Amino acid sequence: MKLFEYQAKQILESEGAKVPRGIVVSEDEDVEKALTLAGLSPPLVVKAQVLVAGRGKAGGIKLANSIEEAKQIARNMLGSRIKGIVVRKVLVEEAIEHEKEYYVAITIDRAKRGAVVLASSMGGVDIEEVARKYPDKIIRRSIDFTKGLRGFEARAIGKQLGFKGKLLMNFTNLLIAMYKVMRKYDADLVESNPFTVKGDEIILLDARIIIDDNALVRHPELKKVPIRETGEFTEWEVKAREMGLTFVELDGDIGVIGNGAGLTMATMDLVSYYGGRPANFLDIGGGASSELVKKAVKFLLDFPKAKRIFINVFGGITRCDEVAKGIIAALEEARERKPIIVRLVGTNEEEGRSILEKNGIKAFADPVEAVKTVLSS
Amino acid sequence: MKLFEYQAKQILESEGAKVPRGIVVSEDEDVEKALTLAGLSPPLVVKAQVLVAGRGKAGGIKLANSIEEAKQIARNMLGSRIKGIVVRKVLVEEAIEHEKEYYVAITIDRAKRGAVVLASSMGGVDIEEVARKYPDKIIRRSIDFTKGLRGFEARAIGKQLGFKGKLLMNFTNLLIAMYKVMRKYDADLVESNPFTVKGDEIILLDARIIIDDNALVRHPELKKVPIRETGEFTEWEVKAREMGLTFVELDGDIGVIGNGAGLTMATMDLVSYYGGRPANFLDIGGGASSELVKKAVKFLLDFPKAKRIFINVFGGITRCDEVAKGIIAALEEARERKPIIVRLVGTNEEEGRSILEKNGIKAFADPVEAVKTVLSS
Amino acid sequence: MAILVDENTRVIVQGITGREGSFHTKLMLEYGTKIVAGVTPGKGGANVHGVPVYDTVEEALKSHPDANTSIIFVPARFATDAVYEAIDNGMKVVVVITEHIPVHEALEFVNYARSKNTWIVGPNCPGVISPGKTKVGIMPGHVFREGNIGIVSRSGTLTYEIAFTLTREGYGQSTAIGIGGDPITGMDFIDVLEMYRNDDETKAVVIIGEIGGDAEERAAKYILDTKYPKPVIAYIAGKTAPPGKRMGHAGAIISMGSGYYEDKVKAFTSVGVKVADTPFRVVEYIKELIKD
Amino acid sequence: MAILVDENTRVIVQGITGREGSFHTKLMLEYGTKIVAGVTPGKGGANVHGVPVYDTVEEALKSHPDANTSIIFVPARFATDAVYEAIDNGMKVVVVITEHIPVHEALEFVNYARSKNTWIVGPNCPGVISPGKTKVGIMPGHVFREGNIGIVSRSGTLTYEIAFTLTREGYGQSTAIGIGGDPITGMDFIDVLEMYRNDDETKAVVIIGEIGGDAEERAAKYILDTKYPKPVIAYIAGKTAPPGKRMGHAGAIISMGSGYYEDKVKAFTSVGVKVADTPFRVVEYIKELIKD
Repeated sequence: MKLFEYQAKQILESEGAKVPRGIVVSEDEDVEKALTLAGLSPPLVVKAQVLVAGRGKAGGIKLANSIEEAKQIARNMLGSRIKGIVVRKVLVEEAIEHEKEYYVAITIDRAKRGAVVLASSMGGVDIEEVARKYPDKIIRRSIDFTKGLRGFEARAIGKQLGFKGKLLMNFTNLLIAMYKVMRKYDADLVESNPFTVKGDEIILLDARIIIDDNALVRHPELKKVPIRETGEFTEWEVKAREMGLTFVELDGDIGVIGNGAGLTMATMDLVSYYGGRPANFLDIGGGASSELVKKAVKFLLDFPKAKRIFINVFGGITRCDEVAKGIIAALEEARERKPIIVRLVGTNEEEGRSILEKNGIKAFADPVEAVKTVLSS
Repeated sequence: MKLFEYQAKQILESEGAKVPRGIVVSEDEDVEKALTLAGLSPPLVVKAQVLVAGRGKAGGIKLANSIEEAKQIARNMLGSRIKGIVVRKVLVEEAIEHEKEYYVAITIDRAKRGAVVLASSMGGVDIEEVARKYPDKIIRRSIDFTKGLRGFEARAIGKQLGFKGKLLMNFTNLLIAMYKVMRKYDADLVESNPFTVKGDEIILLDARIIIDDNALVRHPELKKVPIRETGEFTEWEVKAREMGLTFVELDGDIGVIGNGAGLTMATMDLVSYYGGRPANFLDIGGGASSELVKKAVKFLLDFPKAKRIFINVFGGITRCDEVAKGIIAALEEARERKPIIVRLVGTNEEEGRSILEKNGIKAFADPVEAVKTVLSS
Repeated sequence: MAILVDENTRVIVQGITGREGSFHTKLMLEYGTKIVAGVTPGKGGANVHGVPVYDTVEEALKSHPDANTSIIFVPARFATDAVYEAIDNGMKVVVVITEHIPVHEALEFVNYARSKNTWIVGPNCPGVISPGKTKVGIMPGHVFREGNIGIVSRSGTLTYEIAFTLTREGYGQSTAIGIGGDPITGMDFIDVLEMYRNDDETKAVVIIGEIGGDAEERAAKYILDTKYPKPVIAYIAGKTAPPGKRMGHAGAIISMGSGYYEDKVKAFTSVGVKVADTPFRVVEYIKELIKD
Repeated sequence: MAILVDENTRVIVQGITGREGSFHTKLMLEYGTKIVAGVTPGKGGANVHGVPVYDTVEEALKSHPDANTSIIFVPARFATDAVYEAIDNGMKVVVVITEHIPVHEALEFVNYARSKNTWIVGPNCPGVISPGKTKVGIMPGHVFREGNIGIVSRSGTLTYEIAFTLTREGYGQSTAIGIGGDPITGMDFIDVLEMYRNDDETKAVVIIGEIGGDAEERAAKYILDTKYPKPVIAYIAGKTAPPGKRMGHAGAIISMGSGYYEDKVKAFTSVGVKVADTPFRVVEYIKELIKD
């Protein structure tokens, strides 16, 4: 789960990081009053609290030279949509005049089974681009998870960024705070892009925290971001998640259902390999019940991008008869009919196939033959 | 630093442990009002919040059958002295009817370099006595510090105590909470003696937490217990600590000063070996300045138990001339004169000896000869 | 020989009384796996498909000291505890089927396990099978057959699919391991490749990767660095997956500039590992290689 | 031979620019210790008694790759960080002079050090000396002389006192180690006894214990279990110390029913280790033993 910028900043500040003075204003608050009372010194930055990439370019970050102007901007921003997401809150902060913008992040190090610090003096821009164009400009340092991030490691990174003296000490404290936050909140990512330097202080201009979804149960203190506001999911993905389906929307027109993430991806790839374009990824997982299968099939019948549906099941724990029953049940209840091609092998294959064929659906054993049929249907 | 019972209970409760319903009342509060408002159900227990052992036998724990009676007891207890310590706060709790009393503690495991859980179904009494008389009645389980205390380990201990089902689960949660507290607060000891069982619940009747003094700087959230209220130190020990001296009061009449804890203890032992009785332990540590030596000597000159003073210094980092200067300076300022015997060897021995002898104090090189002189003087 | 699990494997099933645990205990027993005990706290004394149940692994070991492998079906909330219990009781291999274990917990126990010389397979994995010897997992046994191909995979069903094509064409497997779909797993491709290298029975290795992370790139580097002595064929799922989206597995996401399909294919082909276009062509490459 | 430190020891002083660090750097240099570098963050480029100072251990190692031992004078608040820095940079021995390090921190780094095969001496210790070879500590060098007695001690000045009586009577020392006065130390008596056992130069061992904990009892058990092949003499300080009071050292406290003087004496004598009544009688026992 991504936290909003203001949440990330509050958490990091509580561990000792410095952020610009600011105030969060909600849709349902009196913007005028809140901003008058806050006593901020212009110039100010008004930042839409939406979790979409490229918020700045989409008009979600604006400068105000007076409190009045900030009020005006905030009022306009609240309730508007940035890349389709409604702005429920804005963060109004004192603008920090600065020259250099730096990048720093701590994330999971899959290879070393620990954490990794990434830092760069080329912050403020798309860091993935920096990483690809100027790999030398990114400092990477793996952190042993048993030991934790220690001061000397943070100092070494700070020195590489060119910091010295008190500033180096403050950078060290920042990194240690970021690591603490990572561990305390089960974060996948704690990032500031950019942060800047003012005198001896390190100031986080932006901040981002992503919490491991699997760990959310351990963090009742974190307010759940409503799924529609996360900016991570399309409308149909939101619907799917609300129904408990593992679904990703794609750009093609062949609806894809598979059992298991790997097989479902492979099925998408197979469609593409034979010249088609998958409309989605929908994984019914291992041991799916007919109920779940029915739900998934109905979902794709409703999903407008999917013009045809290809169901690819390799029954291991998943029973083919359950799958077949689910498909038939979905079709019975469906408002719309779409061509459905099923490839079904494995446990209870015969029963499954006979259920389908009784209902006029051919069940293929060979996936390639099945794909070709999908594409020619 | 020992925490008061009520602090220990609050901390453990905040991590999920169950304690009796209760209220803390201070000297300066309106006892009547506080107890009326608390809405506790009698019978109640009124417990003096003093950090002395054997508080119960000394009248610091009393039962009240009504709110009125509890008020009466609390009023009397507040401001009174238990084993010489003034009662500043009382804890008034609902009495928990119970049969069995258990013991559980987590402390540092020196041998295994980790933590160790101690538990017993013979709680409520002096556990050291139980440990010596019935060693089989104490369950011990070492906990790897890297891994932490895990549920399965807590369950194994709970099973040995005879707990099952929901009760076992609650005991497991208690132990995990205790371990969390230990780690979070740098505790040397987290203990409940006794706790009891009520239905499926585990209830802590008493609780004790000792924080590592060296870690107190990391815990500004903990209110420091004034040193006079800790119950750990005698009046003279308090004075010494306030002056920055490492001093322990003993029962004899020979004042002892040494440099280094081991040597100072050995000096006490030497006094005792040759038939004398040390009045104290006073360690000036390594590399003591003349200022510190002066402070230490003056302290023993004031300390009434010390009739004679034996100073045993083996100069390594400590310079004998600094020691000698300190002794002379102390004598010059002293109100009282006491026989002082000095044994002085090591770095700058000659200078030290000459300073002393110029002032009429003989400096011995042989500690045994020095001790014998102390005892015959 | 086979790797990790074989005819000497004696299994404890942790979480045996749950729906999944009980169901797969039955299937593993049917396959011939020697399950000596089950563990579910509070259910000691019960019996699941003839397997005695204990409250703790320690108690299970008292009656079954030959147990050396554990498979964990415990729900995510309690799974980490079960893993530590298995490690501390000396299990040499711990197969963690459970999905949705927080990644920080996995990091902790995976590091701990390595310090204790325990192999963790998973989490979020289908387990390990050494066909004809034993199955410690949830894969359908009938798609595998004893043979000389080693399989290591980040995916479950895709493994069955590919194993099945191999089996049908007469290429049995020495062992097939699903290392799990989470970002942090107890074993990676390199660990398993190293084991296959030392396993006489294994003549060739099939790597089934997917987008996300850089396990495939590291495997490629390892193959180059060690001049890997056995032929390796790869398949990578997710060519059509968009960046920034989790594709079912928590680990299957292109992010922070890494995890792209193209990078993985490039890494493998540059060290001489052929990457099959579709899962069904893996067997064709194997045929060519084995012919040589 | 000597143990832990010898003529091949190359020392980095962490916290070299502080009062203590600078003072003892001078004394160690005078003793002949090969100090190759000092480290104080922010003071890189300075020079202390001719020793070049670096900001980090890593930088120090770049110019002095032969460094293998570190001694730490850093104040308690930053000492733990310095210890990890030393361990991660491959120091084989790390001597922690610093007092007042929180015990939880010590527990963490001591366990970590062991996992990385680094020996921590201390914290809160006088260090190690192998007379005539090198001194990595704060002990007065002149009281020691090269010889065949190994000393291991929980106390500083008491060690010097006893070493001095030995030296005066002609019994030099192979090595003398102060393991530190805290409850948790990187090495205990057993670790050091094991090293002396394998050191040809060491003919007899003196253990200087004190009240608190059960390190002496465990040492006694170890001596029994291993049929320790060299004579051992002990002295234990604190016979007259009352229970429940910390005697200067954080570890010197009788509590939770353990740490009594009598238990320690009994443990040693029951395994044939003579316990001297006073520090000055240690040398008498040594005389008797060496005569044999």
